[in-house]
Amino acid sequence: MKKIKLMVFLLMLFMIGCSNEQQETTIKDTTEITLETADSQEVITHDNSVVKEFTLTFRDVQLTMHGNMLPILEVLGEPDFYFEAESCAFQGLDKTFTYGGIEIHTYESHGKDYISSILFLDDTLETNEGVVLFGSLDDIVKVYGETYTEDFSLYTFEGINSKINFLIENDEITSIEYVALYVEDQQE
Amino acid sequence: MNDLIEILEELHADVDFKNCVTLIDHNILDSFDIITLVADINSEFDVTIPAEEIIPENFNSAKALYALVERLME
Amino acid sequence: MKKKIILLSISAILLFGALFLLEKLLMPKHVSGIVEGSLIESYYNEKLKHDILFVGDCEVYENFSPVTLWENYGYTSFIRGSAQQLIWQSYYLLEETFEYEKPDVVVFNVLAMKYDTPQKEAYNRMTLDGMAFSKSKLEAINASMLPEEHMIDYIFPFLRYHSRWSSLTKDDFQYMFSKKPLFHNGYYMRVDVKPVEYIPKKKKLSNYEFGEFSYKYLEMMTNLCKENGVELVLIKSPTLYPVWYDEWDQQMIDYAKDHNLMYFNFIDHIEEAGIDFNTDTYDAGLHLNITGAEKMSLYFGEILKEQFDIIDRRNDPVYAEAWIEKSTFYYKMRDQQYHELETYGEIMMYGEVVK
Amino acid sequence: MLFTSYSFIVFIAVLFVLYYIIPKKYQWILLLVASYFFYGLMSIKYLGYILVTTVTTFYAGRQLKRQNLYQKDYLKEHKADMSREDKKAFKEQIKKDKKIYFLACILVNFGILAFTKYTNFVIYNVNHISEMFGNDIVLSFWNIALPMGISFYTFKSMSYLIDIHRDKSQGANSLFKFALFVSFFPQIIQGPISRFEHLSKTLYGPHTFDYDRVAFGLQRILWGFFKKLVIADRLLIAVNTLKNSPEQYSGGFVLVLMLMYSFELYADFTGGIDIAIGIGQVFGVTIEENFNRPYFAKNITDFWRRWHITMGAWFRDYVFYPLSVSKRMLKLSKWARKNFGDAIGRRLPVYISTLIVWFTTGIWHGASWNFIAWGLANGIVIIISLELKPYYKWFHSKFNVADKRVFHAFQIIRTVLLVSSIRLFDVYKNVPLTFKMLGSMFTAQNYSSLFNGSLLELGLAMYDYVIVFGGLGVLLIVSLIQRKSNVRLQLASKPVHIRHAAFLMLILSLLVFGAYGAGYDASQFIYNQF
Repeated sequence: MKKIKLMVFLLMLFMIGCSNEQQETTIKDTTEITLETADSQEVITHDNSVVKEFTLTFRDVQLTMHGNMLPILEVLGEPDFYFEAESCAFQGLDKTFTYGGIEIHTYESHGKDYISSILFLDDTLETNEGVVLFGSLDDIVKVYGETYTEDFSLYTFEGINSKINFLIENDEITSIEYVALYVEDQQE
Repeated sequence: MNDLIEILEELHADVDFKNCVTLIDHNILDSFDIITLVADINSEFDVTIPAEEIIPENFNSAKALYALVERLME
Repeated sequence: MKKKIILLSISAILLFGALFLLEKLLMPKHVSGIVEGSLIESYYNEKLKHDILFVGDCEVYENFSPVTLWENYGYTSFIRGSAQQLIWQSYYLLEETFEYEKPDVVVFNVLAMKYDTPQKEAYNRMTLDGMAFSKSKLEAINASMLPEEHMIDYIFPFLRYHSRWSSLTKDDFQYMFSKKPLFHNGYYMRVDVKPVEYIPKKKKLSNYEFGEFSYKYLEMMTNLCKENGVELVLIKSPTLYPVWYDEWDQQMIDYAKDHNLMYFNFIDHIEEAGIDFNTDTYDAGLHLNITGAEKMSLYFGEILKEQFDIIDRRNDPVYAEAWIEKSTFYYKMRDQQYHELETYGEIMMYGEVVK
Repeated sequence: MLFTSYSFIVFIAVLFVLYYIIPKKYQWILLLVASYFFYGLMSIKYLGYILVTTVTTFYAGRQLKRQNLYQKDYLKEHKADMSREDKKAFKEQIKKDKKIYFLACILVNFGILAFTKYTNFVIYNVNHISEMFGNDIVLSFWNIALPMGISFYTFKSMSYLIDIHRDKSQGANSLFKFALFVSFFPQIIQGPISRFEHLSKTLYGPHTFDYDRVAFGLQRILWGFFKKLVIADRLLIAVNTLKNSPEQYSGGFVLVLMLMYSFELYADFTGGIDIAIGIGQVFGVTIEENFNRPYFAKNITDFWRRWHITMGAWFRDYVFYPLSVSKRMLKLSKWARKNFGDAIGRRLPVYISTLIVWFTTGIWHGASWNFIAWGLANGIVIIISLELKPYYKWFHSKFNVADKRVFHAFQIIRTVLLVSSIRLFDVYKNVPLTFKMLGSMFTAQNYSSLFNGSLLELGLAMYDYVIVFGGLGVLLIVSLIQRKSNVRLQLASKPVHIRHAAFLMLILSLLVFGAYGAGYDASQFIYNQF
């Protein structure tokens, strides 16, 4: 009798337990939680703040920060312009691929190229959230909210592994850039 | 005393409880046996052995255990 | 007890002996591949005085050729530069160099002004590991460390490189205690050519003002030279990338004016110097190759000649002899590189020259 | 300040010198200062928490002690003129008086623990349940600093209190001495969970410098660092890769992960304890052993007698027994015997207590479902193994293998696999995923792919594996020797040059092969990012 109740109770535990996926959220913390250091628990306090990634859909291709460039190249084909900056003392190549309207910058890690930043060149395209060059700060706040940090006239929204920068000169967005966070190589 | 030995032998038929004095030290009685034991004693002698009395010294031998029971009875 | 102490000290000696050898073995040698790592230490083999001292990043050690300066003007010069050498590193290198000698002119390339904070451990290492132990070195380390770095890792590089045991090569054993010559008074020679095709458009910045640290160290550098009666010359090398913004240029012009220093932005003198970015760069406009560097040195030599009266030491037998040796090595390496370029289409073994 | 950090080594070195030059009667005060420095360095906020626990526990304990003494004296005096009933009544009265302080203190301290550790967990579940009912009111999490090691020092303090309450301990005679017991820095982050009666014997000195003892201590520390840096931190790289992309590494890789994690955890945890105990020795303080070659356990019950011993003991003495022999439980068992017969009647107390204990053990390890699942899984397995006992008996009566080496080996491997697989709850930190991965181990057909070099893409190269296996080999040999006697005593009996050579080798291999420094952070960075 009691035993059965107990089993039901257990079952319940598991069922509730089943609805907790989002413990693996933050990729940032490399801290380890193991069975002995019971209290490093701190690390996986269930984070429900919806931190998003900033990605750009360009010619039906998803461009994600830290994303591998190879498959993207296959779809987009030869860039209009191509430039590789052999960083001082050759710490991997930083490549720049220019396609009508955007400039995709990559960094090299373990022989593969990953996207480090995307720069808008003109107002022929908009961010996935619908902001274009020469728009206004209001446009930005409308879709991205107030959670930006401001450095001089550079407005930045941070995601988990990506951020988006808007530069505003006399009330006009003059630069839009997607940037990957935590890129080791700081070349420009 | 004999009742106690009986109870013990119900747990482990193969142990010589009359003479063994290392029931705990040699893991002959594990914590589960001990609980069962306490329960049996409770129903047999009508004494409840409090948790703080569950220490190796009291459970290492049938003699010690019996002593404990007697102590608690008075 | 006594016996114990003796035993302990013996073991201690053994331990530290072993660690010393291991450190020598495990430290990266930078004699092939990324040779830039051995630029800084190459200075300590120098015996004779230098009248001109270059400090800065790749924009000095790849764009100026001391041998050319010697052959055409009799100026003795040395380049204390390494990859992405930050301004405070340049400052402390200068400070250290002044302990050994006082040149007439110090030339600093201002690109480093754009970095106001430490950038990358790998680059720190390439500059700092080569420095001889000194107070300046400690200060340089302190200024360059990233938050997650430790001073002790620089003082005992073993702690940093211990994991290289798995990737040791023949070089590590061969050059454990001494390295082969790779550079020409700090000049990193490249003869290959890669013309400029396309330069990405200037990305707008939110703030063009150089950081306060950059300025702080530029000030310190200026004062250090004054105190030592050394002329400081600021230059910006003629390269097309990384971008050198006009806003940056203006700041340097102003700084030079305020401190009555000379400042030359050679980007504006590319034609005059006769540099052709179809033939004179080996990486599409970032750095000059040997032809570019030689042109640059000739052009700059003229300027130095006009501005200062630096001794022409070509008639001084001691110097002449030493520099003949240097230039023979210079030409050997050049020919070797051209040879490799013809036979393999690229430079295979940098500095594999029998001296 | 982690054990494996430059600053910690400096800290110990300085402390060591001071400890042996200052007057001996101040040694323990130095330790107290050092402990608070060590703890405060992690976050000054923590000090508040530990102070509350220290003060409340100490004064509650003192009250209980007074009552105990009063009871003794009173009974002695009035031996003659008291009837048994009087005595009983008097004892009852005392019990009542004690209970107030006792409960108050227990509630306060476990309250703090629960608040800091479980508030967000509760909120988290409330949100989920409200979600289930289509509610979209989301409570936001509180930002509570969870003090490092709070579970450990709270448990230490509570065992202190309970032991006094049970009149088993006289407690500390000064607040500061107790404060040192609670905050003693070598064991504050990961135990062992010492008992006051044991630790206090040596904690307060005075201690004169004893070459052999200090040498032994240093050796133990060295050994701990070797386990942590050479084996654990190296394995960790692969463990992270495997567990961070489960979809890519299922089936065979789960088995690999299981084993790797088991050895990583063992090396890391026991290494940490070795360092703690070693430091204790250096300062002349004897800390309880926390492990007894756990991976040689013959069954899971045995395993928990040998792994994290002090924690197991704590739960046994302060939760399991009190629970299972409580009046309620006995009543329940009686009632069950009547209605369901002896079989169930006997089992009921055991099972309920077991499950409750393991539930608490689980949640003690961490405020999340995966740890609860992990705890209950342990409990259930233990119960099952209890149920199977008679069958084992039968089996052994039929086949005489009980003392055969092969059979022992089988038991050992079985136990290791069992605990390792349960630990997957801790690895994936996600209950459903864990079940999925466990299942994939049996369904997946990708075991062959373990040998096509994919193991070399986890962040460890061939030579890393060589080091790991070499290190584990050393560990194995050492524990095999331990079976017979103390390794360091054996070593001490060897000729001096051999001894010194041995330790030189140990130091060098630690320094060269240790997975520390920028070289490794770098690889860590890469492998955790992508």
